[in-house]
Amino acid sequence: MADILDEIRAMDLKASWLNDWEFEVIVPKERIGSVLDYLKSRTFKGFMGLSCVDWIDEGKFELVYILQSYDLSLEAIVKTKIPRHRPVIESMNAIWKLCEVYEREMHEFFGIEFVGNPNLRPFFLENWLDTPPLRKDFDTLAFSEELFEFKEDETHGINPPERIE
Amino acid sequence: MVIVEFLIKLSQGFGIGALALATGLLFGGIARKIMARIQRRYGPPFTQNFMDLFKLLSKGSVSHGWAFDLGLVAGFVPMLAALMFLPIGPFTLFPSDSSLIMIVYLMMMAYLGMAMGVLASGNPNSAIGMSRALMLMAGYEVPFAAVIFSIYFFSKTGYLTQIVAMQSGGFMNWNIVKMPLGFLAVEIVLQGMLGEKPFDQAIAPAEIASGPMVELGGKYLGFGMIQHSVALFLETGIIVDLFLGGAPNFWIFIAKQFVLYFVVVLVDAILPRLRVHEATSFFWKLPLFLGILQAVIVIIQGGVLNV
Amino acid sequence: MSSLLALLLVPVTGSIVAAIIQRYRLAERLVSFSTFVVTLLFLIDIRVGDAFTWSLGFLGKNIEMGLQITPLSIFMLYMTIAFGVLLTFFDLTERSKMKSFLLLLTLAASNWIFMATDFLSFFFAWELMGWASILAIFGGRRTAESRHGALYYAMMSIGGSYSMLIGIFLLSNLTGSFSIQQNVSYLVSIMTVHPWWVLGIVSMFFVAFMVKSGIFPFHTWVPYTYGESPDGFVPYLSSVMSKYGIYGFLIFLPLTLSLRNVPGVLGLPWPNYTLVWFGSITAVVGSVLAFMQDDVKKLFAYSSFSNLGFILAAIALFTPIGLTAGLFHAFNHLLFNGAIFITVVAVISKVGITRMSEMGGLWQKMPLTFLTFFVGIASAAGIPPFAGFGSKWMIFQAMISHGLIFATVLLFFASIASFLYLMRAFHAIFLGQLSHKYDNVKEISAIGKITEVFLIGALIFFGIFPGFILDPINSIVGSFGLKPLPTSGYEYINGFFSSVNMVSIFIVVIVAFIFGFLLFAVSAKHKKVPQEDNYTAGQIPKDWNLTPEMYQFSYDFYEPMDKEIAPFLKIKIDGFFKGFGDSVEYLGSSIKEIFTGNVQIYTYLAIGGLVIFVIAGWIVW
Amino acid sequence: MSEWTEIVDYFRGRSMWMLHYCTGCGAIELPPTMTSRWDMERFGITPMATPRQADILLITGYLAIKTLKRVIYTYEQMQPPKWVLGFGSCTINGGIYWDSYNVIERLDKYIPVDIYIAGCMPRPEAILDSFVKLKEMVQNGEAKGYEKYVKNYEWYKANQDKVLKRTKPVLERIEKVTKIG
Repeated sequence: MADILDEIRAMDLKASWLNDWEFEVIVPKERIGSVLDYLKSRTFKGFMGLSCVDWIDEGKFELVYILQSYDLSLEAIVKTKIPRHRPVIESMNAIWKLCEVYEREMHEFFGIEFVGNPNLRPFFLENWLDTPPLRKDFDTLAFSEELFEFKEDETHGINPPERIE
Repeated sequence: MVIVEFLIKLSQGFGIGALALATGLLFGGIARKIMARIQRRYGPPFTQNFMDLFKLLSKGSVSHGWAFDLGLVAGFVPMLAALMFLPIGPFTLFPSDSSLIMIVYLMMMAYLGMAMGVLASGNPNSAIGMSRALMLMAGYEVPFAAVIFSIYFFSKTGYLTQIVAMQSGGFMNWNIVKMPLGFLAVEIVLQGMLGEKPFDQAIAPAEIASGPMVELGGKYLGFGMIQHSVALFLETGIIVDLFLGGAPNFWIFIAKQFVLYFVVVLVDAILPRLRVHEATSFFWKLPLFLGILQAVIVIIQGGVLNV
Repeated sequence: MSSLLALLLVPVTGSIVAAIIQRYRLAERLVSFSTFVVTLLFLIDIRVGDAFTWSLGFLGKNIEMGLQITPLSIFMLYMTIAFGVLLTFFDLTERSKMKSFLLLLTLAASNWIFMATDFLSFFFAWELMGWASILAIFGGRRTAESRHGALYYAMMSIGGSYSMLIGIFLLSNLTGSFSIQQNVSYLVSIMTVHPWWVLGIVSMFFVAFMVKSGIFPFHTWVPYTYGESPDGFVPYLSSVMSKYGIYGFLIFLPLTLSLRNVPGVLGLPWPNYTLVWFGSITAVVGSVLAFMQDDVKKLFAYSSFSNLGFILAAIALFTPIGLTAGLFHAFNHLLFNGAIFITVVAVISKVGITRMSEMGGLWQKMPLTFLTFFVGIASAAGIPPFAGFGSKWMIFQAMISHGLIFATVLLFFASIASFLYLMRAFHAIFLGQLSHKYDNVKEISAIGKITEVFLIGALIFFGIFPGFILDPINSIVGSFGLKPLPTSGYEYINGFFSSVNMVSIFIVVIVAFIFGFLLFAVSAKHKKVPQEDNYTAGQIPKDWNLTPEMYQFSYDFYEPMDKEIAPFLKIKIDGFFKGFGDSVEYLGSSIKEIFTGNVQIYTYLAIGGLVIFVIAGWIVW
Repeated sequence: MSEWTEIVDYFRGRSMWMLHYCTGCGAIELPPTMTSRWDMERFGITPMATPRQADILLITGYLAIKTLKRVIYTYEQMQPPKWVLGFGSCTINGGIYWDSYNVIERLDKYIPVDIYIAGCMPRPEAILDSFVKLKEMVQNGEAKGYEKYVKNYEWYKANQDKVLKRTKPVLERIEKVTKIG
């Protein structure tokens, strides 16, 4: 179990245990494909998901690939950061076909461009023209007030809930 | 004279139709109440089905064209027409025409009309529902035919009035005593004819959005409800005439019908739905076996008719 | 007397004229129509008992040949010619490659069949009819397939003809005569002495009749041939020509009257019982195979021989009610099958395909055709008050009166299954969603409309007044030495167990419909919506890229039933005939090796053949 | 004629068939309402399968823009007389999704709502109470939401189009992002 981490470290990558069943690997953007390929060959065959974190102060998006090894009962969390102003990364759908769907979602909600993904059509949102909604600089309250015309005085005696900060 | 006679028959026919419809609706309401009590609910009032029908006829609806309208009118009208030939208690509107097979085929016209209407709506759910209903029909009509034919052979007549007359004179003369297996087969068949569980594949609400009725609303659904209520009266009425010796008056007739329907409701309350091919093959197994067995017994008893 | 000959000569003349002008389609069709009309006019003159004889010298023998009119033959003649008039009228605007002169030749042959008093002319006419219809099939929509269908039909027909030919020569060897009447009465006389001989000879004939009517197990050619024959010809093929076999059966079925007192099954002689089962199985096989079909012509081909099964089962009983029911159903089948096939042909000519799963919603475009089809299938399903109810109702009564419960239940199942496939065809062709590719489809021409209105009228008229058909049928029943059913007016059908008054049923249905429409009118208003405005579980059709084709469920309509009847479908009778054909081919190729091209061998063969012929001649004559 | 209307309204109130549009968590309150504990069938209210058959449209919970489109389509497929019940705070003011970019705030801007049931979640008693209230309103001829929809169709349509048919961004773009598509 420990040797997988050693092997990764030997590849000149930062890797550390989060707890006794999962570890994280931090990978530069350029090497993400080869690392995921390598992990897949090392029994991490299950692609659990792809998510994104908006580090707005750093100006970066962090893409998080979650992999699972059924043989070792381990979970690998592979993280990579891409610049926020030009979010482009290669698509992983050659490794896992399933990535196509997750990348479609990330594209829709964060505006990340996945090079090589053939299908980046809108997934959940219909007719969306604004900033991708899950970016931190997107003001959902302002959007809501503007589009749905939500006014606190237009409640017909029903008080809206206190604003949850 | 002919006109007076015609008018008398017409008013009697309206009376029979209204009575049958009312009885069918009342049975439906009672069935809902029974079902509610089995499920430990209070349940709707007995008259709920009347209110539902009234509301449906007064509610707006959509039509998909004249074939849709014509089909749905043709869906309940032949049922009412078939009703005119059924001996209800001592009363028969056309005593010389109460041929059983004719009534069965008139009922088929109602199914044909209903099918035409709902299929003209162009919804695949109704097509699926219709295909299921027809497949189920291929299942239950076969044992039903076996029983009808054994009664024909046994009674040596095809008139319902005469079949009823042959059973007069007490319980021991009823066909239920003489042909218990046939009665059992028909009671199972009744479950399928009325589309109650476990044979309610055609109108599975959560699966195919109530099947044939998917595009029906307002008066069209009301027509469907009339068809179902009259069919309920007609089918139970046929079985009462065939097996339970008819009745000396209307109220006993209804009581006998209700006994038959009560069994159906109880079975409906406790069984889940079968898959359609399972239901069809079920009818080809147990009820058909019972029906054929009954037929064989009747033929061995009755010997060969002299032609 | 001359009008009997005219029944043969008029169609032949018409056929020659039509053959000469076959280049001009409309003129050809007009000739064909007028020939049928003229034949019908000649037929009106003809009465039962008319006869005409001549003799033919052959090999030094004088063979009596003749034409005679019996009640049965006049019934069949009217059915054939009257339907032919209707069909050729409809065909005036029909565009398939059908050759009218072949149809007229078929008519001449069929007239001869029904009038023939001797087996030689019967056989000749039978062959003429067979070959003319085979050639007519060649003009199908798809050339290669129609050729295949015609060849299949030809193979089966030839098999049947050989069988019949052997039967004819065996019989004439025994009696020294070709006369049908003499031969049949001879068979009756030896019936009790050598029943197996009689059975053997008669079954030789029955094979030919079963092939022509498509009775199980000789039904396999029917769907191929009907499916590929020209659109204008297929109604005639299925409505009229399939009845010729029934005529053949009725020549020999009186034989069984002498067996009535011999113990059989349930009061029926063994041969009748067996034929009833052949009929019932045909009805079931046809119905069940029909509802798996996607090709509309094939579906109704199955339907057609399924109904022939009903007819055979009824006439095979050879009781008054059985015979009446069978002939009545033959007539009703002519009408409703004609209505169905004519509308199907009309639809095919408009949409250009025969696969039902690609049609749908055509009721909006072809309302009259839709109504005709509706009345046709209602009749086929045996729904009162349309024609078709009475005969099915009588068939069931005839069957039950003999306690044939199993066969009756099978027949009833076939009847229900017919309801299934009729609904499937009805839905797939006319109901459901209308595809945009049929936006330009129009109702058929005025001639087609007239035909359709006439058919609707006929189906309703003969449904309400069955007496008009039951009267001639009763005289046929009487001519066979059976006691006809009692008649009590044109509107009554008297069955064995009960009788029905069709007019009262009709009035009740009409009054009920008036009430229904009144209720429809006084109820709340409805709103007309287009077919796109449909329940889609909240999904918006345009966003969903929903097309009418996607929202039409008609392919594999009875898929769940496949599981139940799959074992039934595994029996391949088709395969048996294919295997038989293969072995015949093998035999043929081994015989071919004799013909090496050496002249001497041909000479020997010729001499040998002559010797065999002469010896055979001594034995026969 | 008015007596006839009263009779019709009386029976309409006694027989209301319901189509429940369950997008949100509110659907969980319906099974107890339907079944033996509270038994709504005793008021003549039965769940139905399609909008064609239904009188009541019960909207249980929040509506995203995508589902709002379906709800409007479903509502328009229903035939008059028809009534809408807004169930839970989400239909009133967005509930806990009040500042969400994709959940509408007030349902009655888009389709006429006859009765709102407040609460998150409303209990089955509240649902039954609303049914009884609706019944009274129908029998008194007060519940005329469907007529209001026809009368003010332009206003409703404008509100719907504002949400459903956006042609330009709602907010100013803060930074240029890769174009979607």
